[in-house]
Amino acid sequence: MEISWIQAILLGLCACLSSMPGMGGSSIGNYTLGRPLVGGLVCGLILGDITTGILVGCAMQVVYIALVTPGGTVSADVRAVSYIGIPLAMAALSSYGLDAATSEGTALATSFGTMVGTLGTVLFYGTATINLVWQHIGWKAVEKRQYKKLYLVDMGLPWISHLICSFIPTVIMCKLGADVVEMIKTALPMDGLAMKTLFTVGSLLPCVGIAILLKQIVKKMTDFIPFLFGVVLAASMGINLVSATVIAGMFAIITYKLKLLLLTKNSGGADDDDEEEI
Amino acid sequence: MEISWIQAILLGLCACLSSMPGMGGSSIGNYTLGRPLVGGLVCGLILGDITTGILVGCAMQVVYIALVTPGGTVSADVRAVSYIGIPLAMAALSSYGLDAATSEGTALATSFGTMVGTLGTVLFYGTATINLVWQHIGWKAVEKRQYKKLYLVDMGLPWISHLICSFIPTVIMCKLGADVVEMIKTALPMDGLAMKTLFTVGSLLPCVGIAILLKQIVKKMTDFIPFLFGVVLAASMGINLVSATVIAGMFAIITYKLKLLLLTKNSGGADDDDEEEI
Amino acid sequence: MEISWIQAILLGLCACLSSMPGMGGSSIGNYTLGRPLVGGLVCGLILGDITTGILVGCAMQVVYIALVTPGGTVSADVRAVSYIGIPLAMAALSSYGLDAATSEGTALATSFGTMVGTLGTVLFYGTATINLVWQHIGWKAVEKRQYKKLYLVDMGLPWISHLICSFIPTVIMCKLGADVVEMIKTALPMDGLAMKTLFTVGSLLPCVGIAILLKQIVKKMTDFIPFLFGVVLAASMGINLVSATVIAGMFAIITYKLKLLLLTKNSGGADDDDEEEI
Amino acid sequence: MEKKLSKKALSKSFHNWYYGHLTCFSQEHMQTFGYLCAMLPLVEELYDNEDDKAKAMNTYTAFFNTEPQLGSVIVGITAGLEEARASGQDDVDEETINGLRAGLMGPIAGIGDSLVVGTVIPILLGIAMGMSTGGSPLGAIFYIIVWNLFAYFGMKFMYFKGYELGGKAVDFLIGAQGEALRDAITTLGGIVIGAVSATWVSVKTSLELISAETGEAYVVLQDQLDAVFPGLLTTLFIIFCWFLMAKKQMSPIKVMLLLVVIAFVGVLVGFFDPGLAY
Amino acid sequence: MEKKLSKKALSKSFHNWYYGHLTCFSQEHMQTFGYLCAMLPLVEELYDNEDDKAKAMNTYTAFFNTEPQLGSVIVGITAGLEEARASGQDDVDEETINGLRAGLMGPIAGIGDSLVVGTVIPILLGIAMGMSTGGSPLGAIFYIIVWNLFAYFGMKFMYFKGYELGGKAVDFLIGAQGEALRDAITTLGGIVIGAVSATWVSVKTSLELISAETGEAYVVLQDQLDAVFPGLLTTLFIIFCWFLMAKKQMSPIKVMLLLVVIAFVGVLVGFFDPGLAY
Amino acid sequence: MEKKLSKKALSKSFHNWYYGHLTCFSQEHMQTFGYLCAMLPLVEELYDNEDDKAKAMNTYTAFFNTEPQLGSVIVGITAGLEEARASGQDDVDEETINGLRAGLMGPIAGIGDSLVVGTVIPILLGIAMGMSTGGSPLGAIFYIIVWNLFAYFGMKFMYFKGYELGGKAVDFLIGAQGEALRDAITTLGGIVIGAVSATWVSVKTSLELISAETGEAYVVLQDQLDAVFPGLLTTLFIIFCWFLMAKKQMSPIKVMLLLVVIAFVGVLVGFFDPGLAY
Ligand SMILES: OC[C@H]1O[C@H](O)[C@@H](O)[C@@H](O)[C@@H]1O
Ligand SMILES: OC[C@H]1O[C@H](O)[C@@H](O)[C@@H](O)[C@@H]1O
Ligand SMILES: OC[C@H]1O[C@H](O)[C@@H](O)[C@@H](O)[C@@H]1O
Repeated sequence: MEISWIQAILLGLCACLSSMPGMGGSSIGNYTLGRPLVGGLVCGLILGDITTGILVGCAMQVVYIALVTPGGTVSADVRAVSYIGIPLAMAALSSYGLDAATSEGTALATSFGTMVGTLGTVLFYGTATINLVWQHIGWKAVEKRQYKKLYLVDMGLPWISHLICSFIPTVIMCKLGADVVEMIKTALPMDGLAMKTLFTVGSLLPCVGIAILLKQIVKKMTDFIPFLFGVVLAASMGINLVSATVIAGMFAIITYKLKLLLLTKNSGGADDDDEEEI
Repeated sequence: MEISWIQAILLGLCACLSSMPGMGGSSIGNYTLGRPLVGGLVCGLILGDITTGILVGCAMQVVYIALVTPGGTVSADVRAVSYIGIPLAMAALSSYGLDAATSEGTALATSFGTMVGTLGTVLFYGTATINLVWQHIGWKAVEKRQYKKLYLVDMGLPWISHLICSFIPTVIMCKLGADVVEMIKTALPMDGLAMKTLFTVGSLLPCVGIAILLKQIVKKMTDFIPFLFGVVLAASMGINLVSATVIAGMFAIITYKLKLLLLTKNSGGADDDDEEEI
Repeated sequence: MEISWIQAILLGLCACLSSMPGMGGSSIGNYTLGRPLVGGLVCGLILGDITTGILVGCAMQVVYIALVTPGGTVSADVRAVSYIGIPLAMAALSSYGLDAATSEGTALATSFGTMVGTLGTVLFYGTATINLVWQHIGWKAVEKRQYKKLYLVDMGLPWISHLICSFIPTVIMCKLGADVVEMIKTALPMDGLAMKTLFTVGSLLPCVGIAILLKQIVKKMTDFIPFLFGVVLAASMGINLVSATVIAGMFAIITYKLKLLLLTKNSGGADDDDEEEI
Repeated sequence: MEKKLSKKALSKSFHNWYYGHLTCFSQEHMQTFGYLCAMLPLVEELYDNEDDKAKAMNTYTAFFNTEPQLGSVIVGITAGLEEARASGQDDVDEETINGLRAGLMGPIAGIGDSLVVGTVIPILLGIAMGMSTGGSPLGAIFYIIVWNLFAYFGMKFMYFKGYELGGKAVDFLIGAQGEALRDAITTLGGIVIGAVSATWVSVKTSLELISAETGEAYVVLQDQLDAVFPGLLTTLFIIFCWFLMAKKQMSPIKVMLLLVVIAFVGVLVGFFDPGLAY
Repeated sequence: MEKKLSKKALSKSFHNWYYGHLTCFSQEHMQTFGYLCAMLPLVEELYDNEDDKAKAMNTYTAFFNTEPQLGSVIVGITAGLEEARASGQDDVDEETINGLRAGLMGPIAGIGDSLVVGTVIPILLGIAMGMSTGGSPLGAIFYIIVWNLFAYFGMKFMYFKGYELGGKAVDFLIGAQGEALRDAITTLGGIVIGAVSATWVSVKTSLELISAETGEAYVVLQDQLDAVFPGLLTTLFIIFCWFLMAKKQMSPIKVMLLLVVIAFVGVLVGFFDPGLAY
Repeated sequence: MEKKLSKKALSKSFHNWYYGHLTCFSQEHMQTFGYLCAMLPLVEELYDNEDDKAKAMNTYTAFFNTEPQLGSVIVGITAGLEEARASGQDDVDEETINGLRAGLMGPIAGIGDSLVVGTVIPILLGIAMGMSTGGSPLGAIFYIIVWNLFAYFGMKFMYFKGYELGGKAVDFLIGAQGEALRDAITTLGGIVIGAVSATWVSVKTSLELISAETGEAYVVLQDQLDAVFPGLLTTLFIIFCWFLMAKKQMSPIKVMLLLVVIAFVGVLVGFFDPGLAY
């Protein structure tokens, strides 16, 4: 599969919009365009094969479904996952002759995505570092009370950072894509150690995302119990996420009341009303 | 199916006993004879086809399984459901040549029942209104200190209300039944819009009963969560009502303790004993 | 199946180690060697048929899986279950020509085990009573300040109690085993009343073990609800014990917080820290 | 001048209530006449003087309405209080008694309607319907027996418990514990009602998107909805009805008529289709 | 005159307890001799004077019994206190130590019996039995290893934790937190025991009502019971046993004999039938 | 001198935040420039004097970072406070405003990251992936629409709620109720994340012990592990990653590299095997 210049440019543009920090704003950019599922749709549209795009996007989405970036801790870069990883994976699939709907196809896609996504974090740090230059300009403007210039600093100049760290890398990788994939294909046979490892990594990496979230939630050992309870709900009882959320809601109410009681136990009165407000 | 005079009279009598307010007393009358499941058995006995009676009763019972009448808010009248609806449905089944055990049979029965049950609420208001006359007599008796007369007022005279609002309507409807059903049959073919609507209404109406109950329970938005939790228990986990009640018991204990703590948090002491009494 | 002297002696030794009170210490003895599952392995090793041993052991383990002996309340004696019951059951199986892996085999084993286990409680009381003699010697030693002698009293002399109450009964029963089993076989046909009763008893007896534990836990009627909840988890939802424990953990945390709040509600302050320590 | 009610008078009073609480119901006085009949035997026994009788009876002419089964406890309490008043206790007078009746009837109605009519009866009917599958009368008979035993002895217990405790019962019922109990029961009721609705109410859509090419359905809406949350449509309809009644103050009858309209339109556009034909 | 116990003496003390707590058990003195042996190495190291030794040893002649695994913590605490006493701390004397031993042994027995013997061991055995399905020794070996590691290191941890904290441990164990912890563990234990019983105990009836005409069973009682509440019969039998022991003060042995009678009668009337034959 | 912000200025401020909070992100100043741009329209409207403007803008040069969606509420609150300051309220000054911003940004980041990014987005994506099975774009479109409506209107609501309440919102957010809410959300988040991981992450071993004789697997490790706790391996890997990051302070990138090593070794020893071949 060959990716044309115009296609590569479109992908590069999406990369600029969807990264963290990105020019799309976090709601439309990072949390919409950046999600691999949406990325799959967009890549599918650009590359002219929506079905494969979505299938690959779904496969990668599983890996990054709980991707949080607390305080700029980025374990995988979605611009790279969605707009370098997905196109390359699509190229790889067509080159290996695999169907995206098969489990082999899914595994291949996942591995490509995670490889690219992890390496892509360097793009994130690059972008954030270049932004320091514009911020420097911003501080000057504040000093000189030229506040209108802040808009340029916040919303204009960062495009330059993205030209360097999102656009160009994406365009190059996508153009070289077919060759890269071809290289990989000859060097790494499907049943070889390297590929098996790559596939296994694909299934292990999501654990990191979940663990980052857990780090925020688990302060003491007993905090693991709600997490394990969630595992039981889904794995042992086989119920879906919305139902699990309802059950979680039962316990959230209890936790709320318990904590409120603990905090207000020496202050009388106002609590009956309090309860209403939740 | 023809309903004889004697059969119609027996059905009329049951209607008097089982309505709300009814001459059977609420335990034996409304909550036993009035329930469509029991009504199905009784109608089956009277009309000589217990199996069909029970099947029809079951179908209607599903609709009214959570029928509460808080403060005399009556959304469906059980005398009409059980002693007009069931006989007519049985007649309709035999006329349409449907088996009560099939899903078509069930749906037909349900629709008949709900139609009649909803219209029947007028009988409830009628009864309660006529009772005002006897109550007027009662107040006179109280004034004159003729207290013995109160028995007549409370337990005797209301039979007249029921003669008018339960007995006669039931007898007439049951006698006319076959004709009514025949009429419906020719006017409304099974796959016509009217019948489809009737059947759909049958499946929607139970929502009203549940919603009336919810109205009592839900005071603030979070009160929906126990309800949704119950839905999850039955729909996602597939457990039955007794098991669901046990689980509900776990949460009831917690709620009890939480509320008690909230209410007594500024009063020391006596609570350890309190706990025992539940 | 014939049990040789050397085999009987080894079984007798195990009985000494594994009883409550036993010479193995409670961790290694009673709670390891004494558990029928381990007993099955050991008897299998000694009698040369590990598979059958384990199968029989498993069957009996089910009966005594929740065997607690609070304050020396012994409802079944594990030395008898594991080192008389299992060998006899193995003999019986080979004599009846039953396979231990079939449900008939399991039931036979269970019945043998429970019969022997219940009768075996007399061995427990025997042992404990003989120990009084050594304890008498012990008190003398304490008086005379010959403290070293305490080791002899605590860890040496009780071997004599076990010679009498564990070793000899086990050896005799195991040697006579084949005859006893043969006797039973002719006297009690498989489909006779006696055998059916025996088998039924086998399935009923575990209830006693659970009930003993419940006695410790249930102080007021509402304490039954957690127990019933556990039944629902396993029976209605079909989840396994580890998952059930996780769910139980959710409720344990809530109970902990509730109780702590109840106990400290009139004492301010320190509780935020408290919470950490759990 | 200590007075004590005879067993006979109490029993007559209870049975008058058991049978007659709703027989002469009207929207105006509701259960007032039932209450008068229940108190009559007691008043006649306690007072010889006609004026005293009149004074006593006059107390119970005040409006009364509650859930009748659980409400027995109120009648029992007033029996105890009337006895105390007749014995000359100063602090029990008409105001006390009527304040108490007014204070209790609301909460008891709330608990009773959701606990007895909304929880116990649906569970019993649920079990019974299971037994009556296929048209067997077993379930109906089971319900008749179990419910009536429960109602009769439950009410009797409540009545005599109320009588024994007298004023003390009130402290419990409107004190912290009573309030906590009501909360607990509301939680339990909410969960069970959710389970009841997911078990017995079933709103389903028949909407499918059919592929023009293959003629096969590529979207079966009902399946999609169930994947999101099993029982979604049913739950939404219930909440919709709740919304209309609780937030828009619509009457149940109006809601039902609206459902008829919805059913009609739903059938027209193909959202609903009971799927029947001759 | 600060004294410090050597690692060696503590280790010997711990191992004496680890092995010898129940070896010389009698109904009269229970674990007293085990305790004496555990304290001996400490006393010998702490005191040179024979009178001091005697005084110290005398302290531990008081009756002692608890759950041995968890009870290690008590032995550890007294080790710490004995050290403090030998170092001349005034507030630690015979009364303190024995008060504490008496105060702790009950609660620790309660927790230990339900947590260790009633919860941990059944769960481990449950997993192990799963591994031993089909007669594999794997499960038994798993249990031997895991349980003994857990018991040995758990007890060691408890002992040395107790030693370190000394008196402070007591505050925790009988303070509010300890009580809350006991409550939490009781809840956890209750749930797990329920799950254990539903998983491993299975009382089933074979009663069927056979139709005279078709010769087919139209009521299979076991199925009916399971529809009401899965595991109903088992649960009822357990509660029945609990009732006999807890409410009727029957001994476990008597209960078992009663079960034999019930089994016999049950088999006779066809309620129970293990369904076996040659 | 009461001042009131115009709808237009507020709307511009909100949209500046909505879009620009992360566009010029750097690790040093994070969202500071976004915040400045959000405040600019307000400051320009409130103050005519250039010095006042400068003083106001200066306030917002302080470091700021939070979860952007939920964080809208903070921007809204400062809008309200700035208005108050401009209206001459004495108690609102630079310190108050920045104290508040500093106090809120941490908690709101914690809640937001786990609630919005860790819970809402995974659930929406989960549903969407279900809809996109087979490569249909439906799910992606669903996600785009639902998420963006939720984000846009949610942020708008938060912003204006914050503006309305102003200082009062702070009391709520850091008061007892806010803390209780955070606890409740953490519990909810923990459970849902557990469910997310069990649903979407799947670490599996391919290790099997093959019998030398029959050539058949007699131990399939994955099955054994699932029997112990469904999802055990996945859960262990997650906890392992958590441990490395939370307890060993490893960076996510290092953890991922370690996982690559583990995958490599795991594949070598046959623990992992994606099972692929051409
Ligand atoms: O943790 C708060 C916040 O920090 C940074 O601004 C980014 O990483 C956001 O994605 C994150 O929500
Ligand atoms: O709500 C309390 C009570 O009110 C009326 O008396 C009737 O509708 C009863 O069915 C109901 O229980
Ligand atoms: O109940 C505490 C304790 O008492 C005795 O020592 C024995 O029965 C032990 O098994 C038990 O743990």
